[in-house]
Amino acid sequence: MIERFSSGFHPFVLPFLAGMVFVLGYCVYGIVRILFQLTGEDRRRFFLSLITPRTALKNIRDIFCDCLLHVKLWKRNRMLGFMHSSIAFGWFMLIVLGHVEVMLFLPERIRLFYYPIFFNFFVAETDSTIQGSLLFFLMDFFLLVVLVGIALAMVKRVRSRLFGLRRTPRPSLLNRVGLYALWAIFPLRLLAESFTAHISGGSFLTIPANWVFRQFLGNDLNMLPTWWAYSIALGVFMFVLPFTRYMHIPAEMMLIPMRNAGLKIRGARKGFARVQVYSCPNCGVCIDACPMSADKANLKDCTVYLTRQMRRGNERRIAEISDKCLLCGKCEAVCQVGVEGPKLRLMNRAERNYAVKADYSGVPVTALSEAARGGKVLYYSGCMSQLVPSIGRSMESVFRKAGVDYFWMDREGGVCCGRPMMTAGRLEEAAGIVRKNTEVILGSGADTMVVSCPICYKMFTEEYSLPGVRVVHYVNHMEELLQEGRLVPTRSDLCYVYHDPCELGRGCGIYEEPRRLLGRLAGIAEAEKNRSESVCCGGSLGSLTLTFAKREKITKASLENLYASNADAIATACPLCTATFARYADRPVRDLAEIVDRQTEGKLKPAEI
Amino acid sequence: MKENVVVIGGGVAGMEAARQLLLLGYNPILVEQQDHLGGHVAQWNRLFPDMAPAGDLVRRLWDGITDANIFLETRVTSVNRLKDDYLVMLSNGVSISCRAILIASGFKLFDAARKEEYGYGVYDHVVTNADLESWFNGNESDRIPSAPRSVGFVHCVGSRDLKAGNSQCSKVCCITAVKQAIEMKERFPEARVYCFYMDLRLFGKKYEDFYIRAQQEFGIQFIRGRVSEVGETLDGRLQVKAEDTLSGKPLKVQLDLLVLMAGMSCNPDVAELARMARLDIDSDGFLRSLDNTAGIDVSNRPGIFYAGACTGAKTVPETLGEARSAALDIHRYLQGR
Amino acid sequence: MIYEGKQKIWQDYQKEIPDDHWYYVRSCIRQNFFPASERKFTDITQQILGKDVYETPYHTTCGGIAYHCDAIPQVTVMTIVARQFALMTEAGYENYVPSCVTSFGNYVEILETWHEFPELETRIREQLWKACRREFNKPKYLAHTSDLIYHWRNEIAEKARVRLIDRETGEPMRMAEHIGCHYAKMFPSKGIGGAEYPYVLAGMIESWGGQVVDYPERRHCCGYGFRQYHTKANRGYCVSNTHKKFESMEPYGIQAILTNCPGCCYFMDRWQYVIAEQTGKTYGKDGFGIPVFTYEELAGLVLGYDPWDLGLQLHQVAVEPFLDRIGVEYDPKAKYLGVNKEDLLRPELPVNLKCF
Amino acid sequence: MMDFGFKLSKSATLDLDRADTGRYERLCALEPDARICMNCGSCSATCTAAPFSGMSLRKVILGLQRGQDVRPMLQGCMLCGKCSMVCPRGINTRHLILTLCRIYD
Repeated sequence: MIERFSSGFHPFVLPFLAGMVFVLGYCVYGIVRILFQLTGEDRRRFFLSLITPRTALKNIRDIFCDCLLHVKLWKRNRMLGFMHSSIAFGWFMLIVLGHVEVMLFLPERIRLFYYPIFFNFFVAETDSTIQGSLLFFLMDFFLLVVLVGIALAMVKRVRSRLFGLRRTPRPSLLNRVGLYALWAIFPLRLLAESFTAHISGGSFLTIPANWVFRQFLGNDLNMLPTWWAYSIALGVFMFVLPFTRYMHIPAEMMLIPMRNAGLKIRGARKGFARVQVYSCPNCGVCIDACPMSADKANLKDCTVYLTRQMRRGNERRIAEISDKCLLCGKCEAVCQVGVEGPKLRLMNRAERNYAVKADYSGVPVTALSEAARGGKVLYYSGCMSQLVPSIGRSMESVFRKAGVDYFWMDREGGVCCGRPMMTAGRLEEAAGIVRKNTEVILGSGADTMVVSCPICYKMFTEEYSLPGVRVVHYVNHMEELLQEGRLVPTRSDLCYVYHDPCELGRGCGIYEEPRRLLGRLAGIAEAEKNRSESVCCGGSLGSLTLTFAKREKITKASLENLYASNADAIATACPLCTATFARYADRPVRDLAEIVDRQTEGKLKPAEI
Repeated sequence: MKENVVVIGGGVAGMEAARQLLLLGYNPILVEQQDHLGGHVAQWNRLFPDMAPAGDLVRRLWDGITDANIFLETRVTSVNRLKDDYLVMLSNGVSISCRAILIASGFKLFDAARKEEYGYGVYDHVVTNADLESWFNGNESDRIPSAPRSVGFVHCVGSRDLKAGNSQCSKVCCITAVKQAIEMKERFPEARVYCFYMDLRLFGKKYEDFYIRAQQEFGIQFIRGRVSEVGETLDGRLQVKAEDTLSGKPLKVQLDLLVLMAGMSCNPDVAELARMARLDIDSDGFLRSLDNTAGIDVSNRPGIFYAGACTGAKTVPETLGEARSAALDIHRYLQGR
Repeated sequence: MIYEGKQKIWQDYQKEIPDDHWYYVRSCIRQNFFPASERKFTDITQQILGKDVYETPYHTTCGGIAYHCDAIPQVTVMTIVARQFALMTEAGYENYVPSCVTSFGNYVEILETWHEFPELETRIREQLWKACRREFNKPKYLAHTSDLIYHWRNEIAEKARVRLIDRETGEPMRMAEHIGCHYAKMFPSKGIGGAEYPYVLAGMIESWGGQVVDYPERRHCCGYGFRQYHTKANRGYCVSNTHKKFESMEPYGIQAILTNCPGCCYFMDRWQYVIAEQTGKTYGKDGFGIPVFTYEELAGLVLGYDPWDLGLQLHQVAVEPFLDRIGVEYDPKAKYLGVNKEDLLRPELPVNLKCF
Repeated sequence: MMDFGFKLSKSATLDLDRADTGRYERLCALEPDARICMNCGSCSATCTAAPFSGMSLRKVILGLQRGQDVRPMLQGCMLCGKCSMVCPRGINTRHLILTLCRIYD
């Protein structure tokens, strides 16, 4: 093992070095800034989680699985997973092995952090030992792995469908520079190491390549320029990295521990939100997932564009994207990194100042709670159910058949649950509504509250504190009634396809209960995309700016997803979905309450009801 | 020898019917008391909802009846029934024997001066829909200010008004008001344009689109309330009072021009014609059809048919449709079927 | 404004007014508000014009004021009116002329009602017979006293000693006319000139040399409104209506207002004082109000009667500036002298509204 | 000033010439659909907040056209979105309300 340069330095490393210093400086600065933006409590919690063995181990595992192996991507699409993990893991191994080489052969050079990268330039004849040749073999092997990944990446640029992506975001100019630099790095490394292989040694890639090149080019003149080019490609990549999607590489390593520490987004532009924005790899999975993509006009309004615009600080577009979103949560469900697109939008909405503040002092809390006294079970149908009267009517029938002592608290209209106000970003106003409803409910003396609207249900379970009152989703309640034998099912010949409402499925994690319930009463089929990948009906109150007319395509696309099941009818568990689908559906749309009412009989005889 | 059919009235109904009768092989004799054909439509500028020039329609109808006998400035002086025939005497001395008569005597534009509270003929800047169309046609009018800042349209002037002797809806005024409001706004983009209506009766094809355009593109404001009175201010503007029934409050506004949407009232000459031919007059003064559903063009007398606004307010397409069906009914009648 | 347009309408609303032999009935409230006006009507018609205008002390209210205050039902009013007609019949007259516009409207309304519902007339005849054994004929002609003055306006003009012309400038006086609501708003065909552009008072002004000024709120109610005024809580509403009229009138430089209704004349006169004392605003020149005259008063002035003889000292708004302009001579010191030169004492003067 | 026991009452008449419609125009610039309201009242009839606050989007839009202060009504809105479901003209009523809440200053 001979060191070719006693100084251990050659000017070609400078571009790399500069890039490295720049990117490290940038990241350190970024981390410090973000840590300062966290609230004191969050910061404490974060540091604590770093030294708590359980979370620390989880951090390491998650970073290894998500950032290097891209396990989630493998699950989504094998090609996509292979491409990403081959580049990430291969590159990681090249760096690790580079360091191993240096430590093994020239431990005194380990402090020069360009040494592991350009090891083959600085040494000669290192493959003469078994250790050396094994390392050279591994280096060539992982380089090959990366090169395969890069080749796939090139294919993906032109044929993204092979990777399960219908649409990909258009990269910006800087992103292109970064991309081409990244593409260039590894072929250049292969060239550089190949040109040097007769001096430094090499393995199954570099030695034959060196031999081939020598036949053609005949001299060593090409050696130095390729090392320069390699270094420059690395330098360029690192210089542009903070301004490109490749920032997700360092950002995600910050995101994972923060998420594991249990941090929540508290402001649209600061702290954890910022980490999420930078963690977005611009892969574009969310474009296909977004239900709004059914209309070409909305293609640039999904999360990948939100993070892009938030990085650019384009306020007009940020507002536009934030307000248009249906908040269905699908982008978050499919996101490989875990960017909370809906939450980011919500917080952007919350930043706005409304000159007219709400005033709910006119809500006659006492009168409402007095009126609600009497029933042990309160039934809250929600505003939207009043536009789908079959739900309330069916619920009443079910209650009566099962002999439930109930009171329908908002039969004549009540106080909204506050969720629509919250999704508009008016958190204070929403809290005001929550206070009013809380007073009414607690004042009623009921011990159970059955909620049939998933929008309300999510709100009641997440934002309300109702001591002594059990908030039950009507699906669970009806299932209980069936289990207790208070309702006797009769099966229908109809086959229903169950549509997971966003707020119930992705919102509350309730996927199986409705299917179980429906399965006892009728045939059940699955939509093409279901459960966490269910397609929003388009009626969501989450969107502030989508007009009635602009929702049509979204609804129709969502219906197509349901029609794929060839079911006779559509079942869902949300008044908004029911009303929205009913507008365009070519087959019956029924709420679960209606189906339960149709397909059950009470144990009580009609006279006792 | 082709069989005679006397068509009384040379408006669009009479013209279209004559055209159809010619095509069916008859000899229509068109009798018009004015010196031109086309009636009210000939005075109009553009027709809703396609904004097609009214003149084009009249010219097209003209082209179809060049072979017909047309008597202008001629009145019917008597109609006598002789066995199966009618003997129709005209003011120019011509007498015609025919088995079928088509009455297409149309309507009379309500005399807006009779709604005294609106001050038509009293205040300088109160005009009617017909005046405005005439001005659109390029006729000068000193009643229409050169640069009005605000323009108002009053719907239902002499329509749906028992006291004005016209209890029926005139059908076309709402859409005409919307049309003219748009046209005024096109000419005077800076002007505020108000439409005072009782009900907006935009029943026809494309009418609602027109209404939405008026609101959306032209910002025309529709105020639900009938104008109760109009006064003139010191500077010659009009102070208009109405109730904003949707706010439940009285409302006033000063306008530079007020356009009264005079409705369709029955043609007074029709009474004489009805007497001569022993035709029934309806409670609204228009000619009474045999039935108002399936026989709107059929009279109580054999061989006498109706077309257009002589039986009530009609739109142009309705009138043309009736003229065609009346021609066909005459044809069937004359064929003995 | 197109004057010919108005003339056309005036031609449509003319009514036949017999030249002589009228049975005259007085108003309830005018006798208190402007007692000289009714007296001067008989003076002018009987003495100056030499007409047969007969009145009897046995006539009563027509019931209209109580009717419009929702105090008595219409059937009662009809019986009262039937008695009035009986008195006329007994006196041998068939032309009936009330001095009150509300009475006039009341009579018109009742005659029209009887015309539409003859059984009601029969019933009233029976009731009248039961009550006081009287029978009546319906008047052949019904007119308001202002109709008669209008009818004789040119004769008055011929005998005029003063014309409604500014003595200094030679310009016609700018005058507004205000017609009582009950004159023609209910039955436009019963009023001279109709309801929208009544000519009855405008004709007088024109004949006597003045200029009629139209203004946007000309048709608006004077603000009396019967039941509105009689409930004190609603008086703010009454005065607000008057205020609206004067605000609308303000830019037109109106020098006097001519009215034909007892309430209008009174309220348009008195409310000017209330408005002035509440808001500090006056509508005439130099802190004065705009004088409001009855047609008898104006006719009297034109014919050369002494203003104090016409009862003009009973007006709240000072009439002197108007008298000065048209050149009526008067003794300022005699303003508050009653019968036999008895000193009635000068009333307390308002703060904001300039008076003498 | 003298007290007569009664006062001039404020005119209830809407004077369109004096009405300040600037806010309405601003709303229309931001929400052009505000113009196509045809005062059908569906929104008010279905309004969750109406019984508690007198909220009526129909009256809000009309009130703005007449230059009235509509804030008291707006303050009651709970943004539940029922109005947007029932509007026959497809007006995005929720966003309209949010915009209105922002342009008041």
